[in-house]
Amino acid sequence: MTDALWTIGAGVAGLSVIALLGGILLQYASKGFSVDGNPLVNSIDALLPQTQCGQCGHPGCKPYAEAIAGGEPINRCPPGGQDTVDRLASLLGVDILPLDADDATTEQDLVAIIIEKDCIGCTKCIQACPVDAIVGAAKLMHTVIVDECTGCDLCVEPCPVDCIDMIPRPKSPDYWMPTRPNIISSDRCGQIGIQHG
Amino acid sequence: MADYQIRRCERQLEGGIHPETQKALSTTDSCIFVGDPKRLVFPIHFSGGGPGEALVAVADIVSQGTPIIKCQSGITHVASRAGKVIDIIDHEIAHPAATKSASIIIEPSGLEDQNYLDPLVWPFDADTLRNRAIEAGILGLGGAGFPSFKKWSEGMQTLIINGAECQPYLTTDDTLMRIDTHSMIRGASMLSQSLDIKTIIIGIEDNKPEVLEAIESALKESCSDCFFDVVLLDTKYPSGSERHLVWLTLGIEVPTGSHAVESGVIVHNPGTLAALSRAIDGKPITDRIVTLTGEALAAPQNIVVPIGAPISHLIEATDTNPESLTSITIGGPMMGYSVTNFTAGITKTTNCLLAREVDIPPESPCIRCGACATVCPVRLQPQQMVFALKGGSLDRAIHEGLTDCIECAACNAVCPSHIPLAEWFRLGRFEARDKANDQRLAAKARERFEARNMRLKRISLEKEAKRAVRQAKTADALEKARKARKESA
Amino acid sequence: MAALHLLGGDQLTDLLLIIVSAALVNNFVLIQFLGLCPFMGVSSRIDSALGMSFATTFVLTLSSVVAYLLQTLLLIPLDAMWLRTLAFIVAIAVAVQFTELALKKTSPLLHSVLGIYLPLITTNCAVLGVALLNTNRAHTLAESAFYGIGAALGFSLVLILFAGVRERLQLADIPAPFRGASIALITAGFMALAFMGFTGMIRL
Amino acid sequence: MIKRPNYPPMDTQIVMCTVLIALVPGVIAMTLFFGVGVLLNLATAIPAALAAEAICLGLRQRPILPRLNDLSAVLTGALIALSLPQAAPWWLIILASTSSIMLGKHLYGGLGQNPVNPAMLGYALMLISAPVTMTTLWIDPLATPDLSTAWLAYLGQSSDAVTGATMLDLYRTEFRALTAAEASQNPLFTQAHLGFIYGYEWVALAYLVGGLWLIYQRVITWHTPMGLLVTLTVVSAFFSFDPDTATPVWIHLTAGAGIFAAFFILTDPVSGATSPKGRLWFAIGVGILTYLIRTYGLYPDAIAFAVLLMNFAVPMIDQYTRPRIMGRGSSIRGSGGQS
Repeated sequence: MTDALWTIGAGVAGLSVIALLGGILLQYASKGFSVDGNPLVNSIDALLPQTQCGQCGHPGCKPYAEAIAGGEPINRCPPGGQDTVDRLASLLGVDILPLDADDATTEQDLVAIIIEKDCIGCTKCIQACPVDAIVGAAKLMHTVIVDECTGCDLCVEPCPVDCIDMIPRPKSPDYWMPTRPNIISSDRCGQIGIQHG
Repeated sequence: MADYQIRRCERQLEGGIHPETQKALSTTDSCIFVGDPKRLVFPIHFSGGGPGEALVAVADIVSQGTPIIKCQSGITHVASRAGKVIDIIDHEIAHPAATKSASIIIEPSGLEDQNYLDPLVWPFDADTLRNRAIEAGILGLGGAGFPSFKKWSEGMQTLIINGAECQPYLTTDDTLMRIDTHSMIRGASMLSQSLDIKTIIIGIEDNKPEVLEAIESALKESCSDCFFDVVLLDTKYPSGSERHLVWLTLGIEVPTGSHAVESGVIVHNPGTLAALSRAIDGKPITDRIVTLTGEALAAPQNIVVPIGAPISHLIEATDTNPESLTSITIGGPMMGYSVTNFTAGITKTTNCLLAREVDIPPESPCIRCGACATVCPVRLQPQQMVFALKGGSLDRAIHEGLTDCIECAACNAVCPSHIPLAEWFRLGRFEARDKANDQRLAAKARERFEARNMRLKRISLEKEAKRAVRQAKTADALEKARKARKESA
Repeated sequence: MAALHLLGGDQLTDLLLIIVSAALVNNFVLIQFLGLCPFMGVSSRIDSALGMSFATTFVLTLSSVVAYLLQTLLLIPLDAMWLRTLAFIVAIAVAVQFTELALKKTSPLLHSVLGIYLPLITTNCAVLGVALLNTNRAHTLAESAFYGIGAALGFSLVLILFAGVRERLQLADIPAPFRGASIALITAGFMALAFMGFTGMIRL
Repeated sequence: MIKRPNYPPMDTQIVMCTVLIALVPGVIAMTLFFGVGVLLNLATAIPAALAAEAICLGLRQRPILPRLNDLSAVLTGALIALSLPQAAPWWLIILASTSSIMLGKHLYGGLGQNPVNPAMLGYALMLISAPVTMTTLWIDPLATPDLSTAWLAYLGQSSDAVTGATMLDLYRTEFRALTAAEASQNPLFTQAHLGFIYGYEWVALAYLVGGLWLIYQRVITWHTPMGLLVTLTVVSAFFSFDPDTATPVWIHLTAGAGIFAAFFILTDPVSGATSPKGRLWFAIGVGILTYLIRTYGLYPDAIAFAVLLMNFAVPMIDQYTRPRIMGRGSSIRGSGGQS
């Protein structure tokens, strides 16, 4: 009987000692290693397309980066496309999720253009633009600086006269891309958009 | 007599290949002028020097030398013959993009109607020369078409004349250096003197003894103040690549991502310097030497043709029926591209039309034999890069050094699996360029977004402060009013 | 390994042999099949594999020493060896928690990359396995530490090599049904096959 | 005078064909010393490899003929046939050959995609699965079997009179207890063969000739064979200060698969390192591991395991042995991350 008590006592005591020591150590460690802010946010932000479109439900890319760092799903960025999801998954070491978007057309690179003859100069689009890419003053015609436009289409909704269109981003007249060399038959066909052949 | 020396290059090209040169095919002692074609085609955006705009309208009458296209870089292209602008339409172009592009079509009238610039009189400064190069449309005539004046910055030490012409079949520079030696030397001397360059290096491969002779005799007659260093290179492809020529002749490795100019070296094609010499006399580039070669042509040779002449016109000049050919390679067998529509006009960068039947065996999988790495003159690992590109990872290919590739296609020539490595790398480099551009735009957008947020925050704070002041004032006034009311009561 | 005896004292030789044995001959992952979860989970990128290696090495060495100390200083005097497993798990958990805190401070990216696998080191059977094997084999303090280091080196070696292979496999034209985890498991099997070449090298 | 090619031959098929031709002297020497079993091995393994290749290609709906024509499967079959014991039964050869092609090669996507050497994978699989068959059925060069004995062995009824362990195995087991002088009394040493001590050396010499011809033809570079042979020599010489217990350097080089592997196995470009420096490191690694496993391990010849182990290290070797790119200060290291 005493043996059993002794054993139990020893066990309780032993574990208590271990727990106490461990607790003290971790208490000091958590103080010594406390972190301010989350540097991870910048790494995530660097992978986002910076359209600032708000389709993820956050007002801009940086806030979404903060949300991802806080554990939000990585597939909420339609302009970035599946590619961005893959990169985020790779960076964060999480599973790749399918893109959470309505249609596939979101990946197209668009810019806003103001039909200048219809513009009434209400400045509503200027206030909506997250990157200050629309210039103009009240009662005067507005114009989109194409190079700065991210194609977020946040300016389309506020326009009272529907004079803003989204068009494919204009390319330099001497832009060209070499054709893809033929690839011998491969199981990667789907992956790179080449037909079996 | 100019001060000069002739020496053999002491350095050996690492990598590289010895393809069968086939230069004898088109080598001739003289260079014939062919008759004017029925029409001339000038692509507005693809003539070299960046996207441009037309300076003429349909039905305008132009003289030989009238500016017709002004490019973004400033370079002006002129009409190579007098005639009438008959159309400005989308036309086939001689370009690897293989698309149609807006072009000016001129119908030559056959008149000797010239509209040249005033000759420059020595001494002139570098700026005068730069303006002249812009007006005369001087581009790198070797194939890249880089606006020459952009290389002429201050503080350059050496001018290298790139007469290596290492690509098989090509004899354009060979011909030019033999028949137009004096212009080339004069252009180089003028350029060097206006930029205060003391040394001019002429790099030629040792398979051009006639050129060496011509240069030596021209140098003996020349009265240039510059020192000419004629360097004989081993015949090996690609010794004529700009960075390799700089290394072979000077021992300078041009750092990744920069140009020879940033290392104090200007490299020019002999044709460019000869054209510069004529531009100083007032004549803009209207013609160029083109090598017409290949086993499929009846009479391979070098000819002088007006810029804009259709490819079919050149083929006819070699007694060959254009319809007997299915495609023609522009720019030599290694780095050239194939064109199937012969109505496209030649541009200033068209140095060679090559017609030959090549039977490329079907591609088989890469076995990582490393033959490509052995011949790669920049010591890349092409087998790894193509593995990454085919596997869909541009990032990995860039990490392996994709952007350092000079697209010399030596790897293509030795690949036992017949993989078009250089095509993959070209595509990859273009994609890398687009990606870098996207990243630049994204960075800019991020900056503007953050700036806007800061501004909005500041404005709202200011408003807040103002409101607080206003509220305090109102409260004050109310208090006073209340007090006043009390007192009055 | 007669040659090794010439290189140093017997004591040192034994310690070296322990390392080689734990790292190669009886590799924890490929021969004893311990710690497979992080081996499959964190091997898709070399940099995260490197991070995991460092973290595991640290935890393994620390926990095998702590486990030894717990055993000799606490469990044996208290005659509570039956508490061994429980006590070791607590000790390992503390070591892991400590590593996690330290890592979060020093390399937040790595901390996030290792993600769930970092706390999982707690339940990494290799860690507990080392601690338990140490007591089973009645290792001394130095032997325990070296056994831990050897196990960690072996784990790191195969993890990093495997990550390199997997990075290459991501680009390879693998038949669709075998992509991803299946080819990784098959390759791990072949790797274990290759490590069987070390069989019988050291009999400890 | 044979024209020396400027570059490697211009076709995968020609590369493979050249390697096959280079194997011929070795095959002849082996047939002379080890009997027609060698030819039976080849005659079984090569068709089996081709059949496996065709089946895999068919299952993956790929063009079959072009891939069979490139002779890569023939080469894999030949290499595995020459690695197996000469008195191996037919089922072993077929298993080894098909598993090489199917598991070693097509599981990873076929030619050019496999991370490990298919022939060595097949060999190692057989060694683990059928250790007795794989270690005892080697022909004793002093008792070269005739056709009927070889045929019986092929059918699975090998005769103890002609088979036994290899020279390397003898050194690991029987000779360990003997002094060097006692070991040299073994009939293998006393009964000289055409001036050489025993048959293995003739075979090694024949492979050496074939291998040197491959270097001359620029199908392989000198780095790999040199790396392996020099490492093996240096390491075994360093540890042979006690001749009574150590296996002599000469035996290490010639008795096992040393020369054969140096020129024909390690030089497999697909699974080996890809830069010259990387090839050197790869071969040095194989050399060291071979010595360690031969000396301290359980298996008599360690080349297969050493090659497989180093195959797994190849991606890392590749990443740290890139040549310095022209115009860059230092060579690129690491993999550059994912995706």
